[in-house]
Amino acid sequence: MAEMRVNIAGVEWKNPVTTGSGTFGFGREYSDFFDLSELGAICLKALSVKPRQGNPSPRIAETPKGILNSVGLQNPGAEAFLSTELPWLRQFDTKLIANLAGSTIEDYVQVAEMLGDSVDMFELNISCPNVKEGGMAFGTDAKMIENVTSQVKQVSKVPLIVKLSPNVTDIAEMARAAEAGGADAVSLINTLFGMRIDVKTRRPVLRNNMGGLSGPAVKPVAVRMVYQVRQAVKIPIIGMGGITTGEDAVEFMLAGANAVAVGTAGIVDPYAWIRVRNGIEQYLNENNIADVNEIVGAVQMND
Amino acid sequence: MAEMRVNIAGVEWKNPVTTGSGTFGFGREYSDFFDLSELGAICLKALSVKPRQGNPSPRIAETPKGILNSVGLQNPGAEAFLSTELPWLRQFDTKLIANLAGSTIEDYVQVAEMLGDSVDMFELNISCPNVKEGGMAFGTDAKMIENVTSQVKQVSKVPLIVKLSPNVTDIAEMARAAEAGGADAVSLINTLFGMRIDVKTRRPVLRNNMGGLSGPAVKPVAVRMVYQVRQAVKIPIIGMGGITTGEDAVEFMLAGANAVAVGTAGIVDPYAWIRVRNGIEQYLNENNIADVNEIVGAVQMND
Amino acid sequence: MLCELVGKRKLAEKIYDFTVQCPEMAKNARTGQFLHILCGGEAYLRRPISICDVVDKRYIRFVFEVKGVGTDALAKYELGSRLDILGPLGNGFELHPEDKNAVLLIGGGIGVFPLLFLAKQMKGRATVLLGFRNKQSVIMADEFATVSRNVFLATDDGSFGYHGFVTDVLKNILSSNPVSRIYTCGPAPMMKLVCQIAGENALPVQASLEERMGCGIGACVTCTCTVGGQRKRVCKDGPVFDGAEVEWNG
Amino acid sequence: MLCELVGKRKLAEKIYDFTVQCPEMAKNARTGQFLHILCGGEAYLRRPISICDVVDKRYIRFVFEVKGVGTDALAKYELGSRLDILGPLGNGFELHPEDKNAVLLIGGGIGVFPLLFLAKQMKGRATVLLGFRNKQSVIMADEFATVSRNVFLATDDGSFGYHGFVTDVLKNILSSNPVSRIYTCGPAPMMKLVCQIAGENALPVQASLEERMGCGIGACVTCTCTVGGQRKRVCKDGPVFDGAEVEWNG
Ligand SMILES: Cc1cc2nc3c(=O)[nH]c(=O)nc-3n(C[C@H](O)[C@H](O)[C@H](O)COP(=O)(O)OP(=O)(O)OC[C@H]3O[C@@H](n4cnc5c(N)ncnc54)[C@H](O)[C@@H]3O)c2cc1C
Ligand SMILES: Cc1cc2nc3c(=O)[nH]c(=O)nc-3n(C[C@H](O)[C@H](O)[C@H](O)COP(=O)(O)OP(=O)(O)OC[C@H]3O[C@@H](n4cnc5c(N)ncnc54)[C@H](O)[C@@H]3O)c2cc1C
Ligand SMILES: Cc1cc2nc3c(=O)[nH]c(=O)nc-3n(C[C@H](O)[C@H](O)[C@H](O)COP(=O)(O)O)c2cc1C
Ligand SMILES: Cc1cc2nc3c(=O)[nH]c(=O)nc-3n(C[C@H](O)[C@H](O)[C@H](O)COP(=O)(O)O)c2cc1C
Ligand code: FES
Ligand code: FES
Repeated sequence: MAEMRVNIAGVEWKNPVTTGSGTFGFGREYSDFFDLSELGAICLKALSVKPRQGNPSPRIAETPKGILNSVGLQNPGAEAFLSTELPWLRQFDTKLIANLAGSTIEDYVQVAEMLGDSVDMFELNISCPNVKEGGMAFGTDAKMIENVTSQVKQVSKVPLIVKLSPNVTDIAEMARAAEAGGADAVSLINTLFGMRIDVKTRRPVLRNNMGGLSGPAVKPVAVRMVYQVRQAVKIPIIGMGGITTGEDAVEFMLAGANAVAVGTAGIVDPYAWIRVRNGIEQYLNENNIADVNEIVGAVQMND
Repeated sequence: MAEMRVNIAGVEWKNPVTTGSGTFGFGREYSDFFDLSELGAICLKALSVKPRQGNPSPRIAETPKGILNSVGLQNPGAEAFLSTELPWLRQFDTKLIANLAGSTIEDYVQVAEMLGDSVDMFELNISCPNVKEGGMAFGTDAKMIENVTSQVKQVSKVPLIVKLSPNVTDIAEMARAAEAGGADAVSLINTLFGMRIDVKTRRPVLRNNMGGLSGPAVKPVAVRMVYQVRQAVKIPIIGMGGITTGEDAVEFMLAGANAVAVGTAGIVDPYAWIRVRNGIEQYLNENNIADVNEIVGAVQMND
Repeated sequence: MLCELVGKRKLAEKIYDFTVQCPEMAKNARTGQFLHILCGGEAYLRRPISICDVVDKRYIRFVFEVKGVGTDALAKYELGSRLDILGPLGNGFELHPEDKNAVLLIGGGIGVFPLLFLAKQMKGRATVLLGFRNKQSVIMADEFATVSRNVFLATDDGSFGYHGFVTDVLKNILSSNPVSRIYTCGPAPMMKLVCQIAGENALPVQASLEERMGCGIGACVTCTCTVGGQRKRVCKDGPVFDGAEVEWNG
Repeated sequence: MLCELVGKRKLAEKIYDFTVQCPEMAKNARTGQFLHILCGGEAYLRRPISICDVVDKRYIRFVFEVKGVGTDALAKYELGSRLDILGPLGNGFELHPEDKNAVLLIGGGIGVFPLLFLAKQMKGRATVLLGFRNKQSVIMADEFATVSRNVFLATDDGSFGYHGFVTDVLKNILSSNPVSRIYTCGPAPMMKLVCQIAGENALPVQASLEERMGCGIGACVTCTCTVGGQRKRVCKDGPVFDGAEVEWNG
């Protein structure tokens, strides 16, 4: 049996598989399908200082091998999370990652302070395309990334992951800015900004007009970005974007990801997370690889 | 019967359907499948001053509902085109668009001069991700776009379309730069930069490591960008990226495209161009729309 | 869960009636709940389809209209195929055996199908009002007749039954009969009107909502509607909600 | 073109033998050409598969190994299905009826299949050398035997026929027999060696190349190989090239 443990910025995960924030809620629903302790970590739904209602429906549209969503960070707020969700989550033997949302730097700082060390890691969500303020605007400007990262880092009691937006010209620059700001790790990709129009009604399918594209369709872009970020920074990378099988996950790890997240695939198949974890293990065993960390960044580029 | 004619920067096309440059060669192969005069325009394979060999194989990789290519602008050069391909192409009653490739501004200017007014329109390809110099580097910087556009415009004897790269933070800014440089139209999107790794060999599938993603997978990103560009500039837009059916084409036109190009779908189905043209016509007839120009930009945004 | 397709009938143009073998799900199924079906073909997401009936405690029946790529692919499955289905999902209709007066089930279009299971559970107490486009699209009326007290049909063009909307029939009934409760499923404009009429008559009403869905189990929060000022998940908190609280434009 | 699947056999683990009805294509098919098949399932692009035989001038037979998503989906088609196929495509093998001495057909793995049609066209003149992994993977040897002068088999593990590579058999033959020409299809390393040996013996050699393809008809220029210092399209300029000119690492 291959060693599946990975160390992400000092936090040991029992395997490299986590959930894409926002696709797994706070885990309750999926706990009917499998034991959440099987996951390396659970990345929770975005949390903001105050509860948020998100955008009106429809909030989801199907695209070729992908989906657009415009949920817009609906969540019960950090306080309700601490009182209602966290105690329940703590029964599982897995790491918890809180995804931090905000409209201003102060928001991010405040939610980080509210959560303190109640979870194992923070993921700074500066890449959501579905909110008017904050969100993607922060994540597409290197100076902003460095600034918000360093301010949140100052108050963070747990390792800080910065989640990068793919809607940029130069992803490596954004990763370097996060590293410079003190990020302990980066995760990528968040969703690509997209739109779908219903030709019958002549209106965008999403009530919010535009939304974030995820799922298998985006995988080649995500793998490319993970590779580019691996060349640019030293901190660990959590790779995601369309991962559906163990082989997809291996592809991301070969490109340079130290761990992977599965999101949209789980929306289609609630067992996707477990299948991916098992698939990685199977790949390692079939290829006589003793430790999953051996494949991280092990892609051999053609000259 | 609905009116299908469109006017793109003063050039009248008999219908709004053209070919994605590089997916249709110089038309010879597809002329075995249908009469090329059925197309509004034919956008030809990239042409450079000198012949180019392109990149080594494999140059194509399949991805979920898409493909990556790394052809790298293989072409016989402008001279051979003029002597060998153009006379043959002139037998068809359709407009011809030459796609101009280069590594330096001088290259672009020179190829435009060589072609003179031998074709009906030029498309300036400053967005190819598959060449080391020129290509995408030009297309991701607004100042460069404006500069190369204005210099090529000065020598252009025919209307100049500038083809935009989607690998940018702000597509509207790029379109405005093209317009400022004197572009008569813009076309978008070129391919998204991506990568696929073979987990068995641990090498990128493409011999050139990375390549351009096209096909249905990219459609939501392309539609979003066409909409954004429509809000930013006044010049006509040729929309493309994953168009496979008439309804897809209508989606792009509703978003703001005055005409559409089909590329990858034709690689899978040689009749795709004709199916798209017929599909647009069917949509117009079924919806009692007298003129295809009525749907251009006619999307009703949700408030 | 993989469920064998053991029954397949075409009821009308584009309307299919499927029966799948799934003892586990059938055992737990309640009226108003739905299945989330992987259709294949060009459809990437699952498609929600209501439970139309449970047969012999082992089979679930569902009826659907071919609308787009998903239902089109679904309609192509052959007997003996195994469908990947999640379910039963959601909160169904609440039965009120204590109701003394008439209980109205009001369905329109594809909203008719889930009401059959409900009518059956009502053991003959249901008065059913069904609206269709025209005579050709009238389906399952006989089945409803055998399990209900009364069936009223309306068609938009008057080619069968009452000429007009099912909501007109509703008003007629309310004007002359004591009614305890209303259940409704169908197009949003119809349900909105039904709920409004129910409100005017101070009658409790349960409405089964539709929204585009992702996971179907409550995790992705994409399928929300606004109920009582709160964003609720149609898949998990519904699809059946208190009709008085639904904000139809939210 | 839609072609009905009229014959389907499993020849070995993961190897399928399909026959499709397509009089038009069959009439024009030449040895060494290929079909470009829309496989469905998760496969977006078509898949190139060589013509293995033409039967009764109306049917085309092709044999393929299940490798990935495309061939996997292809193998699932049932008799009577209609496959979307482009073809016949490419330039095939050139026949040289004037050849006086032995003509060698050298195949390995899936490269064996297209050689059957070639052997048949040679009307008994062909000497066939086939390489397989092991005894279990030996297929179609009997069929080749009935249409060829001679069949030599080699397996990598010696479990059947000659123990070793088909190129060793080739060397043996060349050392004791006059040979006019060589045709080869199989894994690139094998073909490279065959072409090298042919070169050393000043023999003409035709090699059928494989490359990842898009359109299959010459337009997208994604399937190139380097032949005589030029980038050539495998689909249109090939797949058969003069083996002396192929740059195996280009
Ligand atoms: C709880 C629930 C129960 C349902 N029960 C039935 C039933 O018993 N019989 C029946 O025929 N239909 C039912 N529907 C509607 C059915 O789910 C849609 O008609 C179907 O999803 C359309 O998919 P498509 O691929 O054929 O169409 P497409 O238009 O190709 O679908 C594209 C996307 O839109 C979504 N979508 C399209 N229309 C609807 C809709 N009206 N509601 C929700 N999502 C939609 C699809 O899920 C998909 O994501 C139900 C819907 C819900 C929410
Ligand atoms: C001219 C020609 C003739 C062929 N004839 C036969 C034949 O008669 N019988 C047979 O079994 N196979 C044949 N092949 C190989 C066959 O095309 C591949 O095995 C098949 O495409 C693999 O597809 P997949 O989806 O199963 O595998 P995947 O690995 O999932 O394919 C992924 C992608 O890689 C491409 N690909 C993978 N392997 C190859 C390969 N070796 N050559 C070219 N493209 C590849 C596929 O086309 C696809 O784009 C031929 C190939 C060529 C080029
Ligand atoms: C419905 C939905 C909701 C999401 N919500 C969030 C969120 O709240 N915070 C966040 O950082 N990313 C969010 N994402 C992005 C995912 O976490 C992930 O980055 C992206 O979907 C790519 O991975 P995938 O293709 O595996 O889904 C969301 C994605 C989806 C589909
Ligand atoms: C094989 C291939 C070659 C291409 N070559 C060129 C090219 O030479 N010049 C260019 O401007 N775009 C080129 N493109 C991009 C297409 O013209 C088009 O912008 C893109 O593929 C998106 O459209 P599609 O999804 O319909 O293919 C190429 C695309 C493909 C798939
Ligand atoms: S569909 Fe995911 S929460 Fe309802
Ligand atoms: S596959 Fe398109 S040119 Fe060969």
